[in-house]
Amino acid sequence: MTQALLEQVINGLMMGSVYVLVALGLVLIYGVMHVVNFAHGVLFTLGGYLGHFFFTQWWDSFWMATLLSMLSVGLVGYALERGVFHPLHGNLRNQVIASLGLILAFENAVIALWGPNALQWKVATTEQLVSVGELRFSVHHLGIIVLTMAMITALGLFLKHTRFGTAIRATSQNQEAALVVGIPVRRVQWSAFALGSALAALGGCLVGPLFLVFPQMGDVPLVKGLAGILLGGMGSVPGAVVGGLILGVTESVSTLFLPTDYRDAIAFMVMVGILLLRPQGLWGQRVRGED
Amino acid sequence: MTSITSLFAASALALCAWLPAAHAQTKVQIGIVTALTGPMAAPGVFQMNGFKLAAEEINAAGGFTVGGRKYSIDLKVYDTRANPSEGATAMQRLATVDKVPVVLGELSSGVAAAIAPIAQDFALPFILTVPTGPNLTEQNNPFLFRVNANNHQLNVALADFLTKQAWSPISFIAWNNDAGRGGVSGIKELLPAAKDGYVGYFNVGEVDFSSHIANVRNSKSQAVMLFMDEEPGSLAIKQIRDAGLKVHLVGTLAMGSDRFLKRLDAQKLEGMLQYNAFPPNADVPRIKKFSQLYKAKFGEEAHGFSAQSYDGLMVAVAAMQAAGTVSDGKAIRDALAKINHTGVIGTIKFDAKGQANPQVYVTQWCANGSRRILYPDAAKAGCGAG
Amino acid sequence: MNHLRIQSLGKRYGGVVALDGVSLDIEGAGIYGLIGPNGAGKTTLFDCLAGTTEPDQGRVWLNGQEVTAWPAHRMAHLGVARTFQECRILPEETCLDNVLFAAQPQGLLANLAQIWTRRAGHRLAALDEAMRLLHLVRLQDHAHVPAAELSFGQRRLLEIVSTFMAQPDVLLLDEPASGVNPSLLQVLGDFVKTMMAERPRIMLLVEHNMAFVMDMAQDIIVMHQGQLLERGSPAQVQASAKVVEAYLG
Amino acid sequence: MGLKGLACLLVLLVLASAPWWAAQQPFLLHMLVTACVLVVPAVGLNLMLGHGGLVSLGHMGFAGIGAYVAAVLMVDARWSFAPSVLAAMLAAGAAGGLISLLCFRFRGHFFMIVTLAFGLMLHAVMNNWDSVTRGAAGFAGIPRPSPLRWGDQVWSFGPLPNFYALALGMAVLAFALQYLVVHSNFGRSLAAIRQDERLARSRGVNTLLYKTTVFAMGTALAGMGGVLQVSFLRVAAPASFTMLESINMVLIVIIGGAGSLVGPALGALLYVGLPEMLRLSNEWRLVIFGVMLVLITLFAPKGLAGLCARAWQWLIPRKTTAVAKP
Repeated sequence: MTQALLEQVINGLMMGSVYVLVALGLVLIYGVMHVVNFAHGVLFTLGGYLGHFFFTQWWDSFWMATLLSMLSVGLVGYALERGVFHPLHGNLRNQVIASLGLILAFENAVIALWGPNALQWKVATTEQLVSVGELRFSVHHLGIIVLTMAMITALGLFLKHTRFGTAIRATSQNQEAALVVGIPVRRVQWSAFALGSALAALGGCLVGPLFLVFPQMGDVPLVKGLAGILLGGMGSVPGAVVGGLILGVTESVSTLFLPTDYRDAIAFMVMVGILLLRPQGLWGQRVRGED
Repeated sequence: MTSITSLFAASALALCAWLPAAHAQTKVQIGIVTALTGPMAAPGVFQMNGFKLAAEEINAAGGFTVGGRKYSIDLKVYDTRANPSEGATAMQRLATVDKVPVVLGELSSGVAAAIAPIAQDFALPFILTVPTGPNLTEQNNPFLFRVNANNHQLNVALADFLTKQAWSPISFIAWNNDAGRGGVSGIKELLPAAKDGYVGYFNVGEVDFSSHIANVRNSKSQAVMLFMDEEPGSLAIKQIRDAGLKVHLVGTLAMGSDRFLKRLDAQKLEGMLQYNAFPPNADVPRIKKFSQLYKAKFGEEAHGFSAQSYDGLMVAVAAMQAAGTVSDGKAIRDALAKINHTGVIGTIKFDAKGQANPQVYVTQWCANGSRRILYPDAAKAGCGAG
Repeated sequence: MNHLRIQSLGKRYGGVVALDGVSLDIEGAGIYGLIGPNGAGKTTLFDCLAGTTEPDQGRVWLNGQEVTAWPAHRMAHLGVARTFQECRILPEETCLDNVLFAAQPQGLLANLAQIWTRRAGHRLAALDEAMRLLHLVRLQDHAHVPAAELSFGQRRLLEIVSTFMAQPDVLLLDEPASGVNPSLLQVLGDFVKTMMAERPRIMLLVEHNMAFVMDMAQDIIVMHQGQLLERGSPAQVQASAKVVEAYLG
Repeated sequence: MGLKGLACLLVLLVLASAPWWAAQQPFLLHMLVTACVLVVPAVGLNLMLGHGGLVSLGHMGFAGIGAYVAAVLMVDARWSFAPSVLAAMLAAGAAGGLISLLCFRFRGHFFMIVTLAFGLMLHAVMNNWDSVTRGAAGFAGIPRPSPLRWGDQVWSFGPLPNFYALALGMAVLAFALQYLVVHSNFGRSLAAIRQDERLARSRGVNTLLYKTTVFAMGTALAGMGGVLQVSFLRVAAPASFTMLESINMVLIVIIGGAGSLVGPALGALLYVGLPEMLRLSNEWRLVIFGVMLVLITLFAPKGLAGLCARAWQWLIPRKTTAVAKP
């Protein structure tokens, strides 16, 4: 039993890491723009497909392909911010509806371009195995956890110790005040959107080789990422990390005790329950502008 | 009454045959409903391949003869996206706009259940070639036929084989859809001797099986049954093998093909069992012939869904020939009810409920990446035959 | 009647004390000016009285009935109407509909029944009064124009007219004069005086425009840092050293 | 009756006579029934989203409640159609009301995400509760409403034109309800909540109660749509009540014109008709719908209905223009 528990925790950390990458992007964007980008999942998918495309067509290097994919999806994010989300700012309802439109458009464009079948993305690290006692994990599997942790640390340092990071934090705390002290709020907004989108693409590229690249690959991470930021408290970066990891771990540990066909339903029930008791989430504070 | 109709039909046919004498061949549209997009798009391709192959074969041979007249086949295909409402719309269109004499296909049982009543409304025979939900043929619908084995038939065969292995406990990882859920409950019921292992369901789009695998390990199971399609199947097996789990693997017909092998490698698959409606390499002439045709056309190994669908279209054509009509749905239905057709997957003969009873095989992967047939005993054959 | 009593009302937001034990006794109809520097707690006091926020401590009575921490809609039913500092109207509705809406009964069951009965008697009865009030503020020509098309000053007038339309016993006006040009301000002042003459009631007026508030109010209440600083006639307050210090310091 | 009323009556007459003028095109009739099946829940969502400003991303989950309640009642308990519809609407509405009470604890985005979560939960129950819902393979064998008898006249709902009459009737009922609600005190309060919730509260509207009520109304209509759908398809399948279907509902309402009385009809007709007109593959058609949704939020927030109204104004300028006298 203890071994099963350990194994489930490691499994949970891995999926949790993917949720965290999605949740971080969502939270960055939410912080500076007060938009929940429901189209974040399709950016994750797009990232996976572009990574696969660059890998098979241009460079036979996972890292180059991933970087290129992050760059391209970052650009897509920039375009979406300028073209769709900024023009709709202040109108929460329309922003959400536009993001639903983007889901339909992107997901189906991906199917139209690459076909409905899953693509395989063969990378050496998925074949190398590491043994931990009786348990075995692929290097890629553990690599996702390590890389996500590294990304979180890097992002944390960036937000805390660079001028631009400070600008992002200031903008999420109080936009008017940030404007008053001369922070280029518009630039902060579009670059945070691009950065968040690139993180989603990173998620897609990390998961793609381990699992498959397929049109709906972003759906589950999106829903879980949303749950993660709700749980952690909207707008809180550490909250998104903790929320995503807690979600991943409880999800896999819960399979030890609970029927799996209701797994998502139970996860959401728990989330709603926690939020009813603590509406600001586990970590965050009540945010303004949500009335 | 029937005689008058048939007389009328015959004279009309004769008239038709006589009038455009210049055209030796007329096209008959056959309705196809399948999923080209949506969550069932991948298996939909295999289904379509079977229909295409059958249609081309018939057309290449100059069409088929009904009432002394040659007809070629034109497939009228509609995408149902695994959505019941789209399925109903497609069927309605086939029945009233395209006015086809017979409709074939579909993948998901829920969609098929929405199509079948419309078939009955318009007295239009509807032949299923993939959906496995047993209740489909329990609705007293005289116009519904099923070429493929349903969940119950598959389960009975598999349980028969598994009882002899006496593995216990047995765990399950299954797609949370009609095929997966039906498979788990069916096998559990038919294998009362095996102790309960772990049962894990996953939804479409879920790709991480690690938590299921940890539970299987924890349950000390001797065997794991994987009720899922090719794509998740390859992920599940890779993850199970990577995790170093020492269990017997039992899969579905989607996991017994060379294409599947390409996704993984022989070492990971070795020893794995799967039930199969169609062992593509079996030493049976009709199967060999089909496999060669398929490989020549699509460049890969034949798939069970293709074989079933190929047979479905062939049965439909045979029924039209037997009924002597390419337009009268009722007559074609009556012919279908009586048909006895030897197809690729075996003898196709529908029972009173419209269900055929094709042979179900159990095959196993060998170390060199070929397969052998283990069940039924009569068809037992060594590596390379499965 | 016409008796509003507030006892040691307190409210904090995080670490900021917005109201620090305010006690007030307002008896008798009339216009009461509520002034004080920014952050004195005037709007918070309004919010607590109108039920928009719950006070942390203290109690409130209206005409002898305790109404502490009642939600906004119940306060409205009791006859407390307010305007907002940021000016709130229904932008998509016409001016007339804005005013009529304020007179509409809001009981859920009655309104659900009205879906079927479609009785419009109440609305028709209010129509003349609504048009009369719009005339008084010279918005009659805009009666059928969506409120979003009005200028800011006109919106203010519309908001205040709507508030009167509800026939409240207690009126809370939050900075009605801000953003209103002098000629409209004149209209506004006349309108309020007319309405108060027609039916005396309690009106609390938060205002930074000193000339306006001193002209309108008979009694001035000064707040500072969440507390009551001074109360008296306009002349008394203007002469108070404490008040001058609070504004300057 | 104004010009608009006359136009509505005309359209209704044209639609009602469809079985005659489309007698040779039963497929057209089928598409019209499909549109009716979509329009009923869309009207419900329009009440919530268009009139009340509540974006629910789990609407079809409630349609599923109605569908399965009716399926169980009609098949297992052998109830007839009409009481089953009532029970289904009651169940869906009650579930909607109760669930919305939980959802209203959250604001803005939180609210939408929680409605999405409840939509997913409801779908999981439909898919997994095998003993009652027959699980993922679908609940087959749902009967059409039993025939009406009038002396020795029998009116069966089997033939498409007759079922179309029922579907159109239900759609008209939904629109009538929407009309009544919007042109009532309740509707005016609802509009006030959409435009400024704080103001509505200070005018005496118990906004929580009103929002819960409109959520219950909307979900009850969704339930009615669910029953209509399953008695049309003669099967209830979880695949009809997924998150994607809920998103499609939002799409229909927004493209048609949120908050417009005829918006849902325009949206549903376009949704059903466009693929027939364009003859594109499914993906490109959905790409077009997605892009349309974005464009409409950006440039025509009132949707097709708003565009039509503008065209109407351009053709027939109103006598009393909105311009004030100097």
